[in-house]
Amino acid sequence: MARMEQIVKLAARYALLIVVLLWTLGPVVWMISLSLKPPTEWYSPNIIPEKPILDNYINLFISTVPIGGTYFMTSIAEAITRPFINSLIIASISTILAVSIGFLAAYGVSRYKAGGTFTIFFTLLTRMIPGATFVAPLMVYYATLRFLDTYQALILLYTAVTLTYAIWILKGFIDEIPPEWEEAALLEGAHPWTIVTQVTIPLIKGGIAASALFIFILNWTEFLFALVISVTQVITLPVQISMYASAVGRMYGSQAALGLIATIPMVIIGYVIQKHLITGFTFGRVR
Amino acid sequence: MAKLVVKNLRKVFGDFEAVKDVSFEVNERETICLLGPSGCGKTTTLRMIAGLETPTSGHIYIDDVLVNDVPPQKRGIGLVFQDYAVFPHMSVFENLAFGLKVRKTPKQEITAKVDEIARLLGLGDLLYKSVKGLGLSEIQRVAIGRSVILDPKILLLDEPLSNVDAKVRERMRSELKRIQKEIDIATVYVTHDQLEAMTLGDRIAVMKDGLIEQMAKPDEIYASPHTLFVAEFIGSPSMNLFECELIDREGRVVLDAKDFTIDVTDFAETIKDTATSPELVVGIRPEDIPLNIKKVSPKAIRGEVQLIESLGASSIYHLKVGQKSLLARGFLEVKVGNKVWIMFDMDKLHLFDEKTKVAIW
Amino acid sequence: MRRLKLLSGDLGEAGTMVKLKLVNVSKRIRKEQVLKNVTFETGDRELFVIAGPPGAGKTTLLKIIAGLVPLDEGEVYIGDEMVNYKLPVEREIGMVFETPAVYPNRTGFENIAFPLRLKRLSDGEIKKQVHEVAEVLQITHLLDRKPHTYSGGELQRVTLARVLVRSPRILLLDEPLKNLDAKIREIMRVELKRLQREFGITMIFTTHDQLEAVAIGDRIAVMNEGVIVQVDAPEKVYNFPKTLFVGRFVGSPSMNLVDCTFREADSRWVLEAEEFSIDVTPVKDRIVTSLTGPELILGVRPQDINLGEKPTSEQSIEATLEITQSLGSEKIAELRVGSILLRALVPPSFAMKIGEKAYIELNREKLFLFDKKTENIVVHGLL
Amino acid sequence: MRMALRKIAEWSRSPKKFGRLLMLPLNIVQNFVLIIPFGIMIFLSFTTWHPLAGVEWWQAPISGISSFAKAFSDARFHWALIRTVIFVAGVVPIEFLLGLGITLLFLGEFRGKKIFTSIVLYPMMVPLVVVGLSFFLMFQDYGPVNLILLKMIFGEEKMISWFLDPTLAFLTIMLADIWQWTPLMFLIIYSGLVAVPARLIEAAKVLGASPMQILRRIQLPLIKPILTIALIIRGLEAFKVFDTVFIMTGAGGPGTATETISAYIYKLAILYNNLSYAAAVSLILLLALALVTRVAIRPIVVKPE
Repeated sequence: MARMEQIVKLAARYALLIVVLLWTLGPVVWMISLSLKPPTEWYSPNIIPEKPILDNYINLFISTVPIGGTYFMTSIAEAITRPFINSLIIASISTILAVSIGFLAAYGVSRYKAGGTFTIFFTLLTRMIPGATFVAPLMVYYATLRFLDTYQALILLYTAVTLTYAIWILKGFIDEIPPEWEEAALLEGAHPWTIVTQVTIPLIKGGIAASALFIFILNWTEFLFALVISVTQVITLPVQISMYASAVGRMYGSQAALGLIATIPMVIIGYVIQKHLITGFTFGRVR
Repeated sequence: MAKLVVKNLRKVFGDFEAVKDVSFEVNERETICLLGPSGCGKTTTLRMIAGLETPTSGHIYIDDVLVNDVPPQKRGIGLVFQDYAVFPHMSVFENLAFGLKVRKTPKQEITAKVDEIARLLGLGDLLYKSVKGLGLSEIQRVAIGRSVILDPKILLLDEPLSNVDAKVRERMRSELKRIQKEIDIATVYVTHDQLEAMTLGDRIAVMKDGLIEQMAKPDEIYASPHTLFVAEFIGSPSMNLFECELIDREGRVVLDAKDFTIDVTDFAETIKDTATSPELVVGIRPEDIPLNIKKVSPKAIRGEVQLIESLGASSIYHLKVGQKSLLARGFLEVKVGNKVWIMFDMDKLHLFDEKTKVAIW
Repeated sequence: MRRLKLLSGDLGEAGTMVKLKLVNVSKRIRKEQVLKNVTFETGDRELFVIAGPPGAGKTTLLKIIAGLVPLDEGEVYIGDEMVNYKLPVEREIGMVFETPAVYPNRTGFENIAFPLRLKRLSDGEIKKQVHEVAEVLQITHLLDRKPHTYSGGELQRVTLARVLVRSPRILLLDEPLKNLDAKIREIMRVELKRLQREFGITMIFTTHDQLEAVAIGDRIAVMNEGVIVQVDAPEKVYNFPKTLFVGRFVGSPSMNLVDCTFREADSRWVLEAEEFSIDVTPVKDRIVTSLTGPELILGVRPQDINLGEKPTSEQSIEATLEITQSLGSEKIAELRVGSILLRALVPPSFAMKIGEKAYIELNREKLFLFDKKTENIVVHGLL
Repeated sequence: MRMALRKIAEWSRSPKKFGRLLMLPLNIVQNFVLIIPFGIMIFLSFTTWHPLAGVEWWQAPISGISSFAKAFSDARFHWALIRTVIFVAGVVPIEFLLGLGITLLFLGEFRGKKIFTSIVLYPMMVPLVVVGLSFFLMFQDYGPVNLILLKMIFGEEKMISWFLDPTLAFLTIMLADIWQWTPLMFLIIYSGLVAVPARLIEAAKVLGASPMQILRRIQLPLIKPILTIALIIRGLEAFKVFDTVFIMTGAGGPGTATETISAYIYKLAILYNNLSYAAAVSLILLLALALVTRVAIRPIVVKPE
């Protein structure tokens, strides 16, 4: 009797799990399916392509080839290579900057109670408010500085915006180091800076890596600012995707292929730092 | 028949044998202390009795019923955790009432029972306070009350005083003893502090490496430890232990500890009968070493005071006898560096077989 | 000999006196007065214990001495020199924290070598000094291992080695034994005292455990709520507590305290407690001189209560035996006299049954009287 | 150079000064990248400047509060605001409940738990634009939702043009958000529950509580602070919604049916070049959110126990 009940329970659990699974993977499966289909199959409900092709992927790398063959030519700007490299450069440099500056500030806040309430409130605020509210003044400001459509524009902006995450995630890690470990070194004659490099950083290497990867994800996927600031020279991957999506005509295959390519690195990084994801998304307040 | 019977209990975690073979009984109204250093298997044993771990083999009977397959909540046990595990988001009342509430007991009955328990434990005035603001001693009472309110057949306590500092511990130990008298049910008490075990237990089971080394009344365990480990573990400061050799010398039988010898001719027969080899360990408690400034007997041995730990009423003297360090407890007007004379009284001496680690005298 | 060499090698001024003096040190942290006019002076090469319950301000006091926390008022002297404005490192103080300052990502060797590396000593010199100190502390076998493999006692030794390798003038230890098992604690406290003697160093040691304090301290400062209540040798603190707090804090089991009134009855002067009274006519004058009111507290150590099955004198007090606890070498008997609960220390041979009547004889020579209002001592001994 | 470094090293030995030094880079970046634009925002909002006006922006004449007055009577702005609030109010509770449901499914041990967990977390790691793109593809006229799902339910080839219907278009955007962020809720609730000390759960078990009772009476109340924070943060985050709107409905279509506040400000600034008005609207929004943040900040800054 009890056994029967257990089997029913187990079956129910797996049935529900499968529903969750379908819901989660549905959109991805369809993207994969589309990306492998020739245009003739784009309107078919089949998930497995009849004649799978890789053209959708290959076309992404050819700038002038009309996508979709017989279909209507669109205003697709260039091959994916440039945006990919742009994204890589911008995301990497701003990640390094944000983590370095953020670490120093986090250390200051954690150990020296530095940076008063305004700094803390302000960093929180930059995280809370919609980026859109900064679009208008930023346009004006960057235009004046002749920064529009440059690397430094996005790098500076991303650094400033993700600093908040860096500070709060890293502060969590620093707070876990007993202050006595640093005080001991202070008594032994170490300069505060020596303590930072010799004691603190080696102890939270893992935390620094995790926060860097998390911030890299944020930078890699940022869309709004990139859309506003990059015009032709520093188009990032998300902007490229939006161009495909809003292109006139139907290019489902290439759209899907592009989406998948942009996703893969994120998913890999995401699983690497899986246990730190909550810390990142909730501000280091929930672990 | 006994309230709780544990028979040949064994527990293996992976390739670690936490509990090897433990058997004991707890009688009605009796408190048993499981005593041992961390890692000896005492907590695992307790958790198996509670039903939180499944024994690898062996049997547990409560009121003569085999409970191996009975889930914890149906075993009729009350469990008090190391740091009490009171529910921090509830008031004292809610904590006490929790067990009754989840059993869907009628409201009036809950109130009546909680009131009774609260009165018994002196928690009456605190009923509607959050447990967060309470002192440790009150939290301890809440944790006990929460279990006792369900009328358990056996109360299990897992190192309840281990995280408390010395002065408070002394007070809470007394209080526990008082509560124990008040509620009067069979109890298994786990601790690593020999003093706690001595004061609270009706009987003590000293555990080491998953086995019970000795189980007896506190006085008995103190006066005649069965093994070397028990001798060393019980008592503070620890018993002095020296390796020595049983040899015949000029017609006398003596224990030769290199730096001094003890004449045991009169008891030689008994010792020789039980010892497996002449390699022995001689033990003597610090308070059983009489100290003298003068040589009062030809048998007296000379030592030098190296360190004095004053404990208020008495002191611990760290003596150097030849190459050996030795502790004596008593009261004597001496200073570090002074010479003193000590004696060994055969009645107070303990002898252990070095190989088997078992007491032979 | 070897140990002394290790010392004199580095500590150039080993010959000079190293005393620590605090004058009126006060400190507030967030509106709370953590330290109030702390004043004391240690002897040269003394093991000075600061004992007090958790929250008494011991850790803050040590950190102020070390220079890790700035003080609000007062002066800190090392030798004759005022060090208020000196950086921690310039004070040449070593400190062992409650949380051992041993880095989990470095081996024992690297941990001990850390302060030497800061001094930019040569590798050979570092190796020599680390091994020397490791030998003294018997931790040579731990040098190549990482801290997570150490037991509590081993961790403590490595921490000590790291501090001692710098040959500090003064060593501060903040509850170093708190997190150790009872048995290891006993061994370590003796070890610490031995090290202090052998290194000839001024050592300041904090603890919440009075037993630890009296066991190893040359002198003890008893501290409560940011105030040093009494500074004395262990026997003095035990035998002549200056306040109720010290009386209660020192000694195990704790002193029994009984509320009583001092008054005249039938031309005799008596201390009247709820269920009994004590004739104190002979010492009346001593009591009167230092009194603020008739309300007193009588303090009796459990060691100073003798029990008999029959009354031995008119002064015997009738009591009921409630509980006995065995400590091995002795027993604690809890006795009830009316609503008063008294604890007595009796020999292990004590065989009275629970519920029986017992007759208490107080050792008058060892009684204490405290003023209830000021909590100061009035009289030691009522003979 | 060496001398200068040494000087700085000496100077910074004092804790206060060293602390200030640590904050310096942060302050520079914040001032340069955020504070200055913030000042520009305030300035612009009091002008009526247009990029083609022929004067530089800093020479623009101050025109008082006309932009703010306009915002108070701008129905499109009000609707964008209301729409965004509806979006938040719809999406966050659903994500919470679904997250809780999935958590219940994952309590206890079962075969393949690790793999299932990893798969469930997948949507969080997908870039927002790609989420928009994939939902855009799913809800095409000949997309799988029409061709597979609805066919299964209605048994006929019912063709719904999702992005042409104002309500349905809005729903698809909400769905995308729910798809992406339910896993985060699950992760937070699940880790919260797992972090509840085992001894508390064991204690409740020994006292006779069933797993459901333990969840309801012990675990959930204990993680309440964590849940509060999660809800606040998710709410503020959902309020920003832009990427999916931009990709799926071209930043607000059909008409302005899916125009969120972010999309509206974006259009004002970039498409309509109405920078002064955009700045004014931004400022109003910013002040409102700063107020909310001040209130919401408390449980976040005070670390939960």
